[in-house]
Amino acid sequence: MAGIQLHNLSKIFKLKEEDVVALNKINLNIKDESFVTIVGKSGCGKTTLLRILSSLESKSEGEIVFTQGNTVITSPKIAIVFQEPRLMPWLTIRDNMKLSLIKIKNRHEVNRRVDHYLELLDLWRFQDAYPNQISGGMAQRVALGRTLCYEPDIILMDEPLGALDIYNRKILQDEIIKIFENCKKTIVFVTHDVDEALYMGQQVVVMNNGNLVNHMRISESHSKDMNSHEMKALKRALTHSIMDSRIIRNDFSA
Amino acid sequence: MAGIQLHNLSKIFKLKEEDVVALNKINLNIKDESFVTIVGKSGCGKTTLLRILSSLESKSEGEIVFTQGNTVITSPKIAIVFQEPRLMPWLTIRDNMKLSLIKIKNRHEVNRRVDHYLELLDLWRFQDAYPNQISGGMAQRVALGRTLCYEPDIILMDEPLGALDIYNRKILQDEIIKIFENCKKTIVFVTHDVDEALYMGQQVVVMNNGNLVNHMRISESHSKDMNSHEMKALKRALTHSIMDSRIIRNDFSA
Amino acid sequence: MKNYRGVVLPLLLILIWGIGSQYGLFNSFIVPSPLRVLSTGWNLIAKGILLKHLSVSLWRVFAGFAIAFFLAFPLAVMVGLSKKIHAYLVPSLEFIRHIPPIAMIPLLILWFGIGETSKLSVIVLATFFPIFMNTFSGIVNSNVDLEEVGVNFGFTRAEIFLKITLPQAMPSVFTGIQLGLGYSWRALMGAELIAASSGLGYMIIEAETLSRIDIIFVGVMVIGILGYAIDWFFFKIAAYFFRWEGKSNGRDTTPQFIKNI
Amino acid sequence: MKNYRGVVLPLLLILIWGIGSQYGLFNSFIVPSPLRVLSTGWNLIAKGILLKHLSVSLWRVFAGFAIAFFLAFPLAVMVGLSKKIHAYLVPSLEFIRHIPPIAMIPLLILWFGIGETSKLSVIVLATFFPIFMNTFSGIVNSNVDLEEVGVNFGFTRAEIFLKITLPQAMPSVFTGIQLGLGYSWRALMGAELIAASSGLGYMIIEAETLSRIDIIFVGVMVIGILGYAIDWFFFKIAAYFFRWEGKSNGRDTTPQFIKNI
Amino acid sequence: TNKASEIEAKEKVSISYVKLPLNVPSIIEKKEQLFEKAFEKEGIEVVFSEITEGSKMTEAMASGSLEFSNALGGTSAILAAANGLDVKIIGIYSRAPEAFTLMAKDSAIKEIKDLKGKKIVGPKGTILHQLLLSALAEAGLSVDDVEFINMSIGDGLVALSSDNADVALVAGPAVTKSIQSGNHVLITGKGLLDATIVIATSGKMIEQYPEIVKTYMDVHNESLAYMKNNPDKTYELVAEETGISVEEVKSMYAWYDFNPEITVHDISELKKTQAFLIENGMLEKEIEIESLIADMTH
Ligand SMILES: Nc1ncnc2c1ncn2[C@@H]1O[C@H](COP(=O)(O)OP(=O)(O)OP(=O)(O)O)[C@@H](O)[C@H]1O
Ligand SMILES: Nc1ncnc2c1ncn2[C@@H]1O[C@H](COP(=O)(O)OP(=O)(O)OP(=O)(O)O)[C@@H](O)[C@H]1O
Ligand SMILES: [Mg+2]
Ligand SMILES: [Mg+2]
Repeated sequence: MAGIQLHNLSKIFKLKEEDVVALNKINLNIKDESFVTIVGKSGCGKTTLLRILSSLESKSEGEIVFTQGNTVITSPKIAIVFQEPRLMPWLTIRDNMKLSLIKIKNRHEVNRRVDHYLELLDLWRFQDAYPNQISGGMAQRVALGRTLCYEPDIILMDEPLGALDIYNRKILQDEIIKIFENCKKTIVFVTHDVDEALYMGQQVVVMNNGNLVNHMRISESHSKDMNSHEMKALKRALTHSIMDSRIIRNDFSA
Repeated sequence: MAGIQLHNLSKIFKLKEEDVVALNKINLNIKDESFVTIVGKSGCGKTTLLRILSSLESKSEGEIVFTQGNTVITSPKIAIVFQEPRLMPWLTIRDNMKLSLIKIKNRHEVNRRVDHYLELLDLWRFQDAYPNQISGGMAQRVALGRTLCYEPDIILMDEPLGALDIYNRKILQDEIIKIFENCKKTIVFVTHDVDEALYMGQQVVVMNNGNLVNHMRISESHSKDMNSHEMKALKRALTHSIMDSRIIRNDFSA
Repeated sequence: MKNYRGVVLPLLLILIWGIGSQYGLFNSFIVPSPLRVLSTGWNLIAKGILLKHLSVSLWRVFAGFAIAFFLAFPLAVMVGLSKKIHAYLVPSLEFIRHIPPIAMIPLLILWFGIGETSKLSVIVLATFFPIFMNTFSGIVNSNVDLEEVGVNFGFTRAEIFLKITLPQAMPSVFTGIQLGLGYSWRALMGAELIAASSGLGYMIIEAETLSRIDIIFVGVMVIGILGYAIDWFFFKIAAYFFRWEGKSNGRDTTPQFIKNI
Repeated sequence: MKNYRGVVLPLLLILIWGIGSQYGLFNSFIVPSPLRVLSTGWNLIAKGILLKHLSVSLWRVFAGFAIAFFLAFPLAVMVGLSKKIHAYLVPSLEFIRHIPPIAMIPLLILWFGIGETSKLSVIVLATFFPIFMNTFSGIVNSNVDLEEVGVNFGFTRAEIFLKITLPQAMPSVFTGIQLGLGYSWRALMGAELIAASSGLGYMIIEAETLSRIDIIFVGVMVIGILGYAIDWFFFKIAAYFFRWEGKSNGRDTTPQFIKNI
Repeated sequence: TNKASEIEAKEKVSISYVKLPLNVPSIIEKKEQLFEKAFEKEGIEVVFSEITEGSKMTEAMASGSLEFSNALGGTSAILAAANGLDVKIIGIYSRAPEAFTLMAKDSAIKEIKDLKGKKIVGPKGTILHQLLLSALAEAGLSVDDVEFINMSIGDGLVALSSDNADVALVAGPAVTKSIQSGNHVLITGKGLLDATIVIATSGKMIEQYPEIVKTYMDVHNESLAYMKNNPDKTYELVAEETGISVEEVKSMYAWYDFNPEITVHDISELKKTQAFLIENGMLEKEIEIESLIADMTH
């Protein structure tokens, strides 16, 4: 329910005396109700981009504009699924999920949402466990559930399924797509899995070294046949684009 | 340089009043100088198994025997790459890598190893950075480097490449294989990536719900053609085995 | 079951004390025999003197501690969350932190008279800083990564503090409370130097001028045991409210500060 | 640059004090005017009296603090690392923790005579517990996940402690040291109640019997300022040795306890 | 044990040093190093310990870290002896009834009778306390007619000045300070009690080291002679040591009788003190005052 426009967005970190350019004058237009996946080598600036979008990090330069339809809005309901689980060790899994619903006073509504996601994420049995009693993949699911419970308009996901096996991954991929389609969200999804990037995204953005180097439009619809020739060709191109990224383009705002 | 035999190994956690069976009477024989990969759904007991092997967790039942050639040894040089990076936030990347070399008094040797892995893991530029100044994938590489520096005889790896992009992942897969081949290590490698499991392992073990459900012998050699029909068949079988795991077998000690 | 361990050392000391007294190894003017102390104690109890002093002091300790806590804790929160308030207040607090409360007695009498207020203020001065500094330290050392989760979900500053920062600061806060409670008891002597006519501190001070070291022993024992007992109860109650469940991984998730009492 | 903030409050108080004295709002017997205090202070400096008292007290504070630290720190480490030692020792320590050191003076005189030892022991008693409890709390609340890394690489218990546990406990240890230093100063009065003939505490006690409240003011100011200054220096030095570099992410990795001084 | 330790030579004697309220002999002894000079010949080191509280002096004696209590309050000596300390009075240090006073701020309080229902502050169980009770008794009042609150002299004066108390028990140099700040003296100890301060040591010292005790008393006498012969120098030294002005020293000096001899009157004063302690529940069992006396002044 909200679009994002980036104009010349830059982020420079200081490391001792040196500058680390995490984002280099990025231009990107993420349309309302679109699903964008971001891929790129480790350290290329993906997390930094998401952190700036969710105001956890300040930008060094450039501009971010959120839009709703044709009007500019200042603070969309935006939330991130962090790269690390970041669960509160003193809260049970259930209470960790509830945490994002602090503003909702209606007890029934809170329980409805939490129950729904506990079920969906196959965490029902562990709802009373504490974070150090669950496995890495389970923790990642809790973190995902926590943000989905919150029902933001823009969801930023930083490798949300990275620690999951193919079985769970498949289920949750489809679940996220379902949420996207039914609830009209804008989703920015970071992943290292090329198949996942193609399967999930309507568009795939490739980053390298703080720059946007490629932008592929896949398909508006999510009923893709990953074994089609077309998808295989896209996969080869995307893989190539990640591995070797000489062509530097930063402007995909069109 | 050491083999591992598991006899009826069990681990039961208590969760409130309930028992959680993380490992259920597991029998497995990991031969000296072999490369075993473990796959399985999230929460099936992979991490628990590695933690028990490295004595970080007590077992509830059963026996673990380490062997060297034909003799039983009590404490092989064994180390784990944790599922989380677990870096010391007060140490630089370099000092974090050095941490595992505390016993080595020879300064040159320490620096040689650390330099080697900093280079290899593409962390050279960030050696003086602190853990909260690097990206998730970089942190994972530091954690990997720290254990490789230590040069244990048995290396247990818990999704060591899970947060890496395909480019870095490929490089490090081959590097780990090189280390395995040149240094005669025994490696137990947990991953969620089916291709990786087949590419890396001489054998692949599938776990489900605390049980060993499948055991595939791939090939002694690591020069595999992932596009061969054979490998594709193996991949289908493995995927099937992970997704649907009705046939329960726990004895792969032969 | 393993509680016997805690009494080994005290019993040993009492044994040495008893034997030493029996064989006249100690000067009985300064170290009265355990029996003498016991009979003095019994006497003070029987006459109701001990109970009177004790109840007065107990009240002072609680009131003083409570005031100190309700000053120190919110102040530490403010100072911990706002650099500005920190800059204005902390230098002055640092100054006060080093001043012996006993040296302040003339001023305290001037400001608060010779009634309860000035006595309580001595206790407050002694109790304030452990609570303040530990709370402060707990707050500023909390994990920023977890606080970001709160920011992410649109928490207000108060919500972040209550739901994320404070739970992390609790071990530190509890250490502060424990230290503070201890110093409340310790400050009794100083407090009851000001115009007291009852209280354990007064009893000890009077006993000293009267060279009744047996009474001092009784007073010291009572303070030690009572202080210990209150500390223990306090943490039982705290443990009840703060119990984190689940123990395994060889790792017990009950907060360590509760586990170790 | 922003340091002016710290002096706003003290200057305000001095202003009120000055104006109040000027217009006779305070009883001048109890609150001498700032000028009077200044001239008394100058006099004490000129005659070398202040310096004498100060150097004696400074020595006592440092010696007492050092002894307390070298007792409390290792003990806290032992108790923090071994449940057994914890079980044996802590109940006795808890008992002692609540006892006013001033009540112990007769016993201290018996054990240590009336020389420096008994004075230092009063300071040690006052200083021990903040260091002990904060170090203990820092150790038991350290992150087990990180300690497992040490176990993983075959560290000895000592190595795990030194390389992994202690660095995490440092913020807590520093809070303990800060509190301890403060209580060392505060204990001066109690310490110099025992047969002292010099020292700031003695100076204040003597001034009280002579009803020289101006001298008490001077003493209090000197203790406050000196205490503050030493605390400050100590933490500058600590910050130098413990600086973690790199600031960004809006997150500064210098330990908070150092950043906030 | 007696035999063995008799052979053991003393290497060090520790003497308490109390300069206030106005302990001129002690000040002279210290300033002129009279003890050091005398004991040097016997190869004994002299250590001064500044202990002002009587109870701490007796504790220090019990612990063996103090040999001579120079200027010990009569009350402290009796209390310590009654509680089992081996203490002997070897001379009188001073009598100064006029140095002990009751002071008031409100000029409406003129005599003891006006104290009825008033708030009185001062140190309990001391000569001052005794003075208050004697004064009350003489005026036909009892303790219950006033509100007595225990606090030190210094704090008491602060309480008086800040109108938190009506009357304060004051002694020593604080008296002049108090007068300067507008308070007035209601009554002094004159005619009520002597305020006897004694010189004490342990029975063991007298028994095992009679020469040391003798040397000690010789020095004390020497100091008294010095005071008599050099009055101006004496005032000057005292003023210098205490920070009190020479004029004040002179006027206060007149209050003191430093004759060391233990007279019959002194003994009856000590008995009066003991009676006071017992009457007010501060002492349980009576001792024979004469058994405390070991007059070494001759
Ligand atoms: N300390 C604990 N207390 C209770 N249960 C635990 C504890 N540690 C692990 N478990 C349970 O044991 C099971 C196995 O966990 P483990 O971490 O081994 O899974 P895993 O195979 O590594 O999963 P993942 O792929 O998600 O990392 C899980 O159900 C988990 O909840
Ligand atoms: N606080 C910081 N201080 C200094 N440099 C930083 C900081 N945070 C990030 N960086 C640097 O910015 C660059 C981009 O980091 P970022 O976390 O955005 O990478 P990423 O694309 O998310 O990588 P990964 O896939 O490994 O998670 C990296 O080189 C990193 O070292
Ligand atoms: Mg990242
Ligand atoms: Mg795992």
